[in-house]
Amino acid sequence: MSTLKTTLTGYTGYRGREGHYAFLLHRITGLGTVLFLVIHIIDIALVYLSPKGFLDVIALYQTTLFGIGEIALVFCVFFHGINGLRIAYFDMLKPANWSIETERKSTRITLIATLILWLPATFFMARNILIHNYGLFGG
Amino acid sequence: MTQTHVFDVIIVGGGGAGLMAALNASRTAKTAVLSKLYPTRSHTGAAQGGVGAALGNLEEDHWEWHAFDTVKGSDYLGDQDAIDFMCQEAVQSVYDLEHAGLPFSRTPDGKIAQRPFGGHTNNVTKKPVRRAAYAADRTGHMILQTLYQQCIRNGINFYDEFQVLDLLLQDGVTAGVVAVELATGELHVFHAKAVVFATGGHGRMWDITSNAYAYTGDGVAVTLRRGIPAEDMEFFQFHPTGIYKLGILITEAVRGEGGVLFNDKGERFMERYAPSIKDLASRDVTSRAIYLEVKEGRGIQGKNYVYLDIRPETVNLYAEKDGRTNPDGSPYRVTAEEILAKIPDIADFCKTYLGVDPVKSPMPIQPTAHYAMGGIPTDKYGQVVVDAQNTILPGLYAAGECACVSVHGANRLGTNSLVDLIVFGKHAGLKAAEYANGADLPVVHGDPADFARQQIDRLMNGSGKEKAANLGRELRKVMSDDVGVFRTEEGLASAVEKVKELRERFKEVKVGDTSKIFNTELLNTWELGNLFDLALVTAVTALERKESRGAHAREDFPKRNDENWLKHSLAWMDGDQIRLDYKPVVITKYVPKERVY
Amino acid sequence: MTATSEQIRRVKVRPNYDHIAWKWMRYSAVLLIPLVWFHLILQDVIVGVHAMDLDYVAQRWANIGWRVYDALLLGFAMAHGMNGVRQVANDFIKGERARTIMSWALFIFWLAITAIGAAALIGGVRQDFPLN
Amino acid sequence: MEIRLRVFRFQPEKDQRPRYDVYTIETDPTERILDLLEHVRGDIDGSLAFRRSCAHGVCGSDAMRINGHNLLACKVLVKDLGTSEITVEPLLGLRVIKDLIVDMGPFLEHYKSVMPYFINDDIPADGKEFLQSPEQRARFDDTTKCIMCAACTTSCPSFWSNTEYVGPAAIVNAHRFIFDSRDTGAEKRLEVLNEQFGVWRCRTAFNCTEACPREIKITQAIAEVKQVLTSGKLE
Repeated sequence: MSTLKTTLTGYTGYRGREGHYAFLLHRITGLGTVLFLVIHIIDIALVYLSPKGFLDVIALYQTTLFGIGEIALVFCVFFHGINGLRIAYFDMLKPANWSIETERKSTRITLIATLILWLPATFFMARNILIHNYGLFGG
Repeated sequence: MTQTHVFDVIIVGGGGAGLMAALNASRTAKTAVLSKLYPTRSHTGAAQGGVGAALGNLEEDHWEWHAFDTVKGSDYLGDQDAIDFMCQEAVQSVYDLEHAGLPFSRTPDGKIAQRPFGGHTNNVTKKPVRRAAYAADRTGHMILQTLYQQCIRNGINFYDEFQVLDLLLQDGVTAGVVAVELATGELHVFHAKAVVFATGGHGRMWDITSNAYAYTGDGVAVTLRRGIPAEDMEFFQFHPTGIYKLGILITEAVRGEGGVLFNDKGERFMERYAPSIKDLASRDVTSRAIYLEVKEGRGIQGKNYVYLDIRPETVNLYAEKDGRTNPDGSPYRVTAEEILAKIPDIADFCKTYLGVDPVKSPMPIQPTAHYAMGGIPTDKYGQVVVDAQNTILPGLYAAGECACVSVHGANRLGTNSLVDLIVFGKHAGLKAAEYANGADLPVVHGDPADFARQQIDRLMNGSGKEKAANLGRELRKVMSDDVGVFRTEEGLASAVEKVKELRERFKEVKVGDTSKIFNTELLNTWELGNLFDLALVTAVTALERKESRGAHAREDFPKRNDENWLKHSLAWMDGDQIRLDYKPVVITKYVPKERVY
Repeated sequence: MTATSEQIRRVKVRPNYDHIAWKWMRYSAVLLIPLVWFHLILQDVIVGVHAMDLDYVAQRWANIGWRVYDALLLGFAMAHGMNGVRQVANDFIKGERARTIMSWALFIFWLAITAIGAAALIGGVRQDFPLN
Repeated sequence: MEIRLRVFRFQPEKDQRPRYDVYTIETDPTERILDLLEHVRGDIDGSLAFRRSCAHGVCGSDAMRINGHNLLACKVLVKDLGTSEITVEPLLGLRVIKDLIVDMGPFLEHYKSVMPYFINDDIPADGKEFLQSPEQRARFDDTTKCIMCAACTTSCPSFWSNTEYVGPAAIVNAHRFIFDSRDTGAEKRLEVLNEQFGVWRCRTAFNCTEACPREIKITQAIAEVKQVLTSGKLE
């Protein structure tokens, strides 16, 4: 499929500016979130369908690998949300403010805001992993 | 395989004149447009300043004033019947364009805005008049886009990226054209009752030029090879303000808005050359003034350029000195924002190519090859005439820069190129359709594509001893050195010899690319051949004309000579030989007198 | 044809599914952002996955407020997400037929997952399971 | 300065797949990329095919990918790129016919689909111009600048993955008429742009606006069309 090749060449090879990478990140974080969402609905449903299965899944979630995945998930949700607000604000409410400068600036602000929310969250989640999985901090 | 098509009217060229002709011809005749570029890429799109028409939207104006200015601008070589026709028709043509959607800039009361332009005056007060209807500094772009849009609306047949190589004539009657489709390299024969050439100019034979790469005089060269003369080829306009070294045009509108020319000493030197109209003198006068300043060592830092200054402080200072006023009588003053709003594209060119912000520093400029006054001889309906008696060649039409009506005479006024193409494009299209509807399709004897094929074969099978790119460079050098703003007997004579020699060497060129699909090397080489032919005609006619008139300035004959030279030249090409003849200028009510600005 | 007065011109265009979907993504996002963020901060950061067990879920769902909260999450997040997937897939799938099949497949998938989630929300933690 | 010019080459009559040719060229930092290509074609390899005409950014012939993003070869100087390694490739998303020449057909079809022409046959009774205030004229000034070079459309991720998307250039040209107070065809154009391959495919990646050599605020123009479709009001 040549358009698939074109698309991937464009996604990865085109030297866009902030907006290009914001678009890609929005897509990736969105798909990541929805993938987790589907799994999450099923795992929670296990409390009704198969409580034993639920406990197995929780045990799996408590491993370090899934812990890192969880940290990534939190990033996805924060970025996707803030970037979505950014797009909706300009696209729906203030098209006239949408210049190259505001695009670049607003994308950077989005990333910074995401980090401001995500880094403290990461700290607590990483701390939880270290306490429970590695017995650190007197765990 | 040669494909064959049949139409009533074929338009060669998709620029302003071609599309205008197509729109008008297609109303009653089966019409197709052949263009070597996508039509929106034609050079009409580069025209900046405006289209002259005596609408009188901002102050009193009359088409008769426009006509007189044009006659005077032409140094009395323009045919006055055609000029009257053009200036009268211009008004309706501008309204037609507006009705077709052209987004003109507007006056506060919603009418089409107009600005002053070089050589356009109030005939009573002799002051510049606001006559150029404009759309920011991209009037040509808007005209081209608007016409193309309307062509789409009307479902006109386009053959994009088809290069016309030959004109078919059968027993002295137009029978069609032969073209090569660039995407396949195949030849196509287009049988038609009427053909309109609208192929533009040939400014690519000079080094410093405002012209597009595509401007290689294809239409004039094709018709010359078919025995049709070229008229007034010695007259080629050098625009005074091209970006230094690149030649990219800086519109006259910059001076219309108050821009001033300065030499190295900081003098406003145009005061010496055109005391009353100063920086807005016509183009030939201004170009020569710059040339002379440079020659006398007053170019910036002794180099071959001067400054064009549109900084608001400069504009306001000289507007005050000149006592320039707004239409309401208040003193004329500008701000940097107002300037940038009126010339956004120019500001962009300066920043891109010179790293100069025109409202903060002056722009380095030099004269640049700009516009062919000469071309395929026609009457005011675009009908091609083939001798001094104005005998019409049935079915053949020309309009726009490739045609010589002649309304521009020895020097074209700013804005009149766009006026020319909307008026004569329209009438050529109408006349062509009218003719086609009353004519039979001529039967062509023999292989119609034969001559076109020969031309290609010659380029593909040369000895390869010469490289086309080198010959092109040599041509541009000799034309710039000896057939430029100022000319001498000696220089022109040597230019004629040199061009002849280059044409001989051109026969040794071989196109390296053997492919058929988009063989752009073949195309460029063929185009270069056209430039050689037209360069020879230009040099020979310039050598013969022993006077100075308009754009043709001879150092050895500095005066205009109406007694011997108030006549159009006609040149036929027969191999290396150029045969000349002359025909009288049509003079109606404006008696030639000395031209003072 | 004087058009100098500043009247507002109105236009009427037939509604279009992609337009509705476009609006849906934005309106639902406004609701989703507080819902999801709070949910995420509470469950993943404050409570943490290590404190998660059947008891916790049972306690939480004992409060009807939390059940409504989670029902909103389920409804809006899944619909928002599935439409997002549809838009991405639309970018890559050629042909009207293939797109129709894809849309229906996603719709059925959405119904199935939402139904599973809804079943759990209504049924709650199964009490017949020995907790210890 | 000496630069290494890597050029995408594809000669359909000879090549099965594309290749890159490298030319080492001694040049001035103020030369245009177009000048380099002209030099290659004129003096090194005549078979290199690319389009060009005006050479100063108003005709739109020579849009191409230069060092990974869409530019007009005549509007970018060597020094602007800030490197001596220059890679030139054809526009992405349109079929490559030969070397740097792509098939503009689909692009023009999209352009034509939005009725990119003035519609109002109700000519003023006095035969003169339709009146339009400077403010009304300014409303659509930005989108009149389009030169149809395709730099925007071929930089758009939505267009790469599905060329049925009408694309930024077509929307820009529709915008130019939708917001023209003299025009009467807005609804018909909005009808087209409201379809599944219309404006809703715009994901605001901004590549179009960044790529436009005429500095048209394309994403803004698209958003304005979306706004009209949502509110039903043309200001």
